[in-house]
Amino acid sequence: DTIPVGVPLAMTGAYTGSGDDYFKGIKMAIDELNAAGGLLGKQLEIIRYDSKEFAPEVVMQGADYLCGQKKVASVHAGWAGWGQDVRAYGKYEVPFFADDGSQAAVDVYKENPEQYSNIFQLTDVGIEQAKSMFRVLMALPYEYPNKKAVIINTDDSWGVEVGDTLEASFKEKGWQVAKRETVPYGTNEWGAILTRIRRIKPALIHIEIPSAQENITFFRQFIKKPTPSIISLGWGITPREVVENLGTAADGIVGEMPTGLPGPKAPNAAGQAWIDKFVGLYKHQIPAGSWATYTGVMAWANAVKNVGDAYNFKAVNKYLKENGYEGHQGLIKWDADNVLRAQAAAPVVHYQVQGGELMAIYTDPPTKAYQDSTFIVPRWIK
Amino acid sequence: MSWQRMAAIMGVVYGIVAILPLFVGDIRFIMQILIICLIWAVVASCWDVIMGFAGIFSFGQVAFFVIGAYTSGIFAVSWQVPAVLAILMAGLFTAGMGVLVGLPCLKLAGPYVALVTFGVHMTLMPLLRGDIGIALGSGGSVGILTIPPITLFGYAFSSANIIPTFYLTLALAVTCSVVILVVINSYWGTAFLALKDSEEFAVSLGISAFKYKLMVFALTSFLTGVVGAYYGHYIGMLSTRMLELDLFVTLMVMLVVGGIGKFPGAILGAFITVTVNELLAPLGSYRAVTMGALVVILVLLLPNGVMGFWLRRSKAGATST
Amino acid sequence: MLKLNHVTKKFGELVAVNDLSFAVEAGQVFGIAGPNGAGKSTVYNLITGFYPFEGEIAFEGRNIAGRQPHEISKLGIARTFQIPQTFPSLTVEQSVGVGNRFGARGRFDPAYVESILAFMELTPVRHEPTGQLSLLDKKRLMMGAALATRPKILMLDEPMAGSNSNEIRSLMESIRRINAEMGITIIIIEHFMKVLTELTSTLLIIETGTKVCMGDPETVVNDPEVIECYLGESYG
Amino acid sequence: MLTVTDLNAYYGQAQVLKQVSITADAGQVVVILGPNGHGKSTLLKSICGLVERVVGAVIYQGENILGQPTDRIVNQGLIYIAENRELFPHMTVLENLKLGAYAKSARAHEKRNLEMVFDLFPRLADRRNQLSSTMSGGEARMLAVARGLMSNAELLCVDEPSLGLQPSLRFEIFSIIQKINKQGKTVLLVEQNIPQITELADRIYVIEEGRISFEGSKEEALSNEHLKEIFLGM
Amino acid sequence: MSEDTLFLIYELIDVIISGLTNGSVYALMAVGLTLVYGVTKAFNFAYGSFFNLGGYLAWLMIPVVGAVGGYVSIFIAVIPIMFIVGYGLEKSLVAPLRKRPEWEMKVMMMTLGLALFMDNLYAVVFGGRVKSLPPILEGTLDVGDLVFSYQDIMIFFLSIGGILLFGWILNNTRIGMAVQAVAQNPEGAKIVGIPEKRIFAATFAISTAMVGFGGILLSQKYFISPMSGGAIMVKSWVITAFGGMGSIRGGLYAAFIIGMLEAFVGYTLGMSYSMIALFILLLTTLALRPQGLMGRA
Ligand SMILES: Nc1ncnc2c1ncn2[C@@H]1O[C@H](COP(=O)(O)OP(=O)(O)OP(=O)(O)O)[C@@H](O)[C@H]1O
Ligand SMILES: Nc1ncnc2c1ncn2[C@@H]1O[C@H](COP(=O)(O)OP(=O)(O)OP(=O)(O)O)[C@@H](O)[C@H]1O
Ligand SMILES: [Mg+2]
Ligand SMILES: [Mg+2]
Repeated sequence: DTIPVGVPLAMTGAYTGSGDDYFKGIKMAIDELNAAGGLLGKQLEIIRYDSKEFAPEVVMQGADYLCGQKKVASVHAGWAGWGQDVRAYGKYEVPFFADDGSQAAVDVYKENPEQYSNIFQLTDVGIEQAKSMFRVLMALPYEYPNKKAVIINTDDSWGVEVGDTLEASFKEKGWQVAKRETVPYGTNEWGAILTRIRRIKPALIHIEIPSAQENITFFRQFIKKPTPSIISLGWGITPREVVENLGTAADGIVGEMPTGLPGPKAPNAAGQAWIDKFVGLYKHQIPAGSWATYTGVMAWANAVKNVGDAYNFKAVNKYLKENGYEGHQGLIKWDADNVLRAQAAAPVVHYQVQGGELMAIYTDPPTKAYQDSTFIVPRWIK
Repeated sequence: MSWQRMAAIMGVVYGIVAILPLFVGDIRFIMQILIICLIWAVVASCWDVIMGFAGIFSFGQVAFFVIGAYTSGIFAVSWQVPAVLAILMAGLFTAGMGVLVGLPCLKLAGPYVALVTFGVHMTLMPLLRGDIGIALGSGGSVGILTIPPITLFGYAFSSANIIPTFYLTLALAVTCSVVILVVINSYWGTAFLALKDSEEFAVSLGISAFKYKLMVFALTSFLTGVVGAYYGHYIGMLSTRMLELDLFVTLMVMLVVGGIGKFPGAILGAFITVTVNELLAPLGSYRAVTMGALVVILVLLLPNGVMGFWLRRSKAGATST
Repeated sequence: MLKLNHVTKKFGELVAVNDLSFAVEAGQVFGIAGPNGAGKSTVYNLITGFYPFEGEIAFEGRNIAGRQPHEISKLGIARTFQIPQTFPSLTVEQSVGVGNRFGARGRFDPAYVESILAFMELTPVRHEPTGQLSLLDKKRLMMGAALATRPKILMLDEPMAGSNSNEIRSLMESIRRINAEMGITIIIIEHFMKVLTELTSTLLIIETGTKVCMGDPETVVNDPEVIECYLGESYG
Repeated sequence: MLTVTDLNAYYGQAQVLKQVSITADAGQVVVILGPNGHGKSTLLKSICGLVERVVGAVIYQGENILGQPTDRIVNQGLIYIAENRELFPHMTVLENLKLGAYAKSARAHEKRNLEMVFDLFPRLADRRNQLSSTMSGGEARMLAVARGLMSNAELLCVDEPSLGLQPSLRFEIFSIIQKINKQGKTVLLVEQNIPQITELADRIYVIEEGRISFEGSKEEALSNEHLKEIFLGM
Repeated sequence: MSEDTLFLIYELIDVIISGLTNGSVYALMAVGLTLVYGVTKAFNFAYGSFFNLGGYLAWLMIPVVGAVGGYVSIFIAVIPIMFIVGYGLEKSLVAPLRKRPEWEMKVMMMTLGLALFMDNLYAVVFGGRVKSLPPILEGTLDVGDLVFSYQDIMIFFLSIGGILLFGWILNNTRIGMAVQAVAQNPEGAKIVGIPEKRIFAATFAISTAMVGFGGILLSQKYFISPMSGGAIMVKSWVITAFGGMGSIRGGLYAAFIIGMLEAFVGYTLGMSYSMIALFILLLTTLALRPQGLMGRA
């Protein structure tokens, strides 16, 4: 007799990599819970569903399979459909945790908060993450030689959302966005854009492509004849590939991870223990999403414990919304839109690659330099 | 294959599907799969008609499906056109697009037809995601998330009342299949086959290559467009993710399984492929690996799909008795 | 009935048909012969609209230049091909049906198709797919399908090639009957002089796309120029 | 040189040749006659390894070559000149001819043979750079025959070489075969439209409905009225 | 000359360089496909997956043979492996299909399954994340403000050289002619004594070996990810068909034309318009030349 927990993630196709990262966090949490005797005395059982490439009917089927058919007590996803998932899982009452990070998803929620009260977003939307990035970029202990920026983003909702926000923020601050480029996935030859960049000599280049390969090829080609620009890869820094493939060559690049646990040196002992355990299990530092999904599972388990019934969905959802969860970094709370906005206990963590590894240099909000780490001016800026 | 035979096979397949709700009606997940299956069955059949039957190497099927879906979605969302009307308009618009795509293909050899039609597929994604798409109401990269369900006489067919919706889908699929059945067994079908076999000979006997080739494009894209539009209203949301290779490959696998150019085969192929795919789901990341291996084995063992296998079996049976 | 006026066709450098003019009268059996590569088949392709060309081709007084092959078929011009063409996906009966359905003015007439099948001796193979018929049957099939369009004029391109004397005799008989009983004008390209002299009322010889001579067959085959360029000294 | 015994050939379920036996001695011309569609081409193709299902024996120079792949057979000096030509459509006349000399034994003689076939068919020399798919019916036939001659083979299986050729060339074919035969080559010939061909024939076979219905010398054939009327009438 | 015009000239040269880089990458990608698909008409859906196979094999070898100095041994090892894989594949999976009617279609379907199988197997075995190979050559050649990366220069010459050599072989050697003959008319090829089965398998094998070569070169520039096969296949296919089926040189031109187009469109209108521009170019080219750029009519 177990409690089934649904996990719809990409297991095949183009999103397999991120699916794996999300799963690592979920698996770790469930294993911990089970090892500690389970939930309400019952073991948890993971039921996976392959969300492939998030075509509408696949997202829908995932919901019907997990909630309708398998009667899961909760659903833990990562990228889940950027709004499509809200519609699909909103038909049920099962608590649903996603990492869409997308305003589109929140907009769907707002249509009918009552109906969608089971939808919990684990990270802030792109707009807010972009603002956080901007705050940190402006706060870096570094004198920008000019006020010119270049923004490159993908043509999907996330990329466009972040790009638009950043562009507005820069303009507001009196910067000039000298080039804004929206590129399709799979762009790996950057010659034409780099030509422009070399002419502009921007003080800052921000890339927002949630897929590692494009980020890596960009940097490799950029570095052949670099301009004195801060390179910010946004979310693109957090899949493990950038540091795995570039190693110390990537030193100097900055980027962010929403709802992160700053590392490799955690802010407190509990956090450090978690990081050590994660690294022990998976032999690498935390990738994007693992911590967020871990937290999601734990928050749900806590709510269930307090409600006393995993299947009293209304109560679980209500508890989550009202009480949040006391996690490793403190109390986290979902806002009116059921979004876990960036907050002190679930901050956006900003990294710089140093020594071939991601080192937290800032957390936000509040925007503050992280512990005793320092920002290092990249080597290509003389 | 005689048309009676085709009709009989179709009848049996749809008949079985029609009574399934008696057994699984309360399992929404399975009903949902059945509905999607019916939709793919029509799309795959259309693809089979143009590629297998008429021998026109069109790779634009998914593109037409998406065009139909978006057209209807945009009509319904941006201009509040009632769903049924929007679907019809989407069908007509897609048929028009089909003819437009067909025109440059008329004088091209197979590989180039494939190139042009797949070009449409590849161009559609940046078009829908870009400024042009947004201006038209495609919702850009977000997609359209609020497509109203089909409403007939005040009754809304959506996944909330899945059984009536299932029967509506079944009715649509049967209608489309009957249209295909009638067309390929009419003199149109003969014209398609004759043009495929020897265009020279066919035109010398009075068949207009221009007319009939465009007709194939118009017919298949009309039906595909209608079904695509229906899909949009049923699911309630659309995104350009349908244009990833996933759906394209899945549909092609359905054709392989059913047997190319063996008409009701595509319908069987759709049901078998989806069923097998679901049955393999417990394999997780090995599902697609297994599916791929199965396709390779299937092509080698049953080069004409299950339909071909069946026909050969029944033929052998007939001659031996 | 059919009139070519200064018709020229070039393939790049090569002039395949060179300023050719001739006329075919209704009811005739009109023969065309000439060396290999003289442009005979090309003339057929021009008449039936497969290639654009310079000059004028009139059928029943109307210029048909520029029309599509299927339109020309509807006007009542039918043809066969030198290299046998078939529809492997269709049976013999269906293939003949195609001619009647699409080429003939008026409704589809199964009885007529039936009579053509019988006439062309295709009834025994009517349900066979056409891809693997023997050469002779393929030729009969092409003729049958052409006849099924109810043509006014039937153009045959080497219908006898590859047949033995017996078979040739029977084909000749069929052609005679098509002409006499069905009242269809016939143009025939052949390399068998005996066939041409026995069947045709007028014989046209072309070489490198140009008319060499035209007239009644007996005279034409004894023309020294024709013997020189086409028949060969040993002919006789 | 060649002995075929009890050959049975099938296309799918259909048996096309039934217990066919023929022999051709070195230096002979053997002519095969028969109605359309009764298996003449199938016999030649079976000998050259071009038919999938064949049972029986084909002894060529003492070795059973049945079941060997065609390229091996060709390299042993046997060539098939196809009734339906089998040219390479997107290649020029010259390229087609050069490929005719693909077999090892033919390579050394490629130049000489090329001159020879251009000499025999001047039209091919004129059109050496034309794509073979645009050749007229008769021109393509010349090319097919010429390509076969490029092979320098010892035993030629020639399938209706005169098909579609103008009358003067039909006689030409006769003399080509005569010439080749004089060089000591063996010819297995299916041909019913060259009246003089019987003069060349050392043996004549008639295939009807897949079986040998007549076998004999040209004198015997000419004295058979039925045969004369049907097959040798032209 | 004002500084602005000078800059513009630099930029133009830069864009041209980037177009050439694109082009040589595409040429390298497509060359194997122009052989199997362009020449033999057997469409290989798994083409891109073989590309990645080359990359993964090299990736597996790197730790064994060591990085930079090891590339020679990698090429020496991987290319024959790929050749054997191609040969075996043809013999076991393609050859049985070639006996059947409409075999081209069936080969296409079979390779579709193969692609599905291979891509997902990579994902399972190697994980979803991208893998990289150390660059063969590092450093740049700086000419004033212009930068040429040695890596790109190498790819440029290797791809052009390879393709020209390859086209030459195909059109001027016995073997090359035999390959074309088999493709145009297998029955005719048999008749003249070409071992058509062996030639076919060899064609497939050579194509696969070349894919292995290209796969390594490109992986060390762009990385390997399990699912990228589809995109590579599509791109190569576009280039092959656009260049004209069966024309190796056409493929080369097509690669560079498309590469240039993307660079210029990317530079002027933005990267997201390159697909649309490519489609328009395709349509206009095919309207004027229905047989592709260099295809024979
Ligand atoms: N598409 C083409 N391109 C180039 N040349 C061509 C084309 N079609 C035909 N020709 C040439 O035009 C000439 C006339 O060809 P045509 O087929 O009309 O000859 P024909 O008189 O029918 O000869 P045959 O008796 O051999 O059938 C030939 O020399 C042929 O090579
Ligand atoms: N590839 C094939 N598949 C099936 N049947 C075939 C095939 N080729 C030939 N046949 C059939 O086999 C029989 C013998 O054909 P074949 O070509 O040997 O006859 P033939 O005596 O050479 O006739 P022709 O005078 O027409 O050349 C014919 O009935 C034909 O329809
Ligand atoms: Mg001709
Ligand atoms: Mg024959």
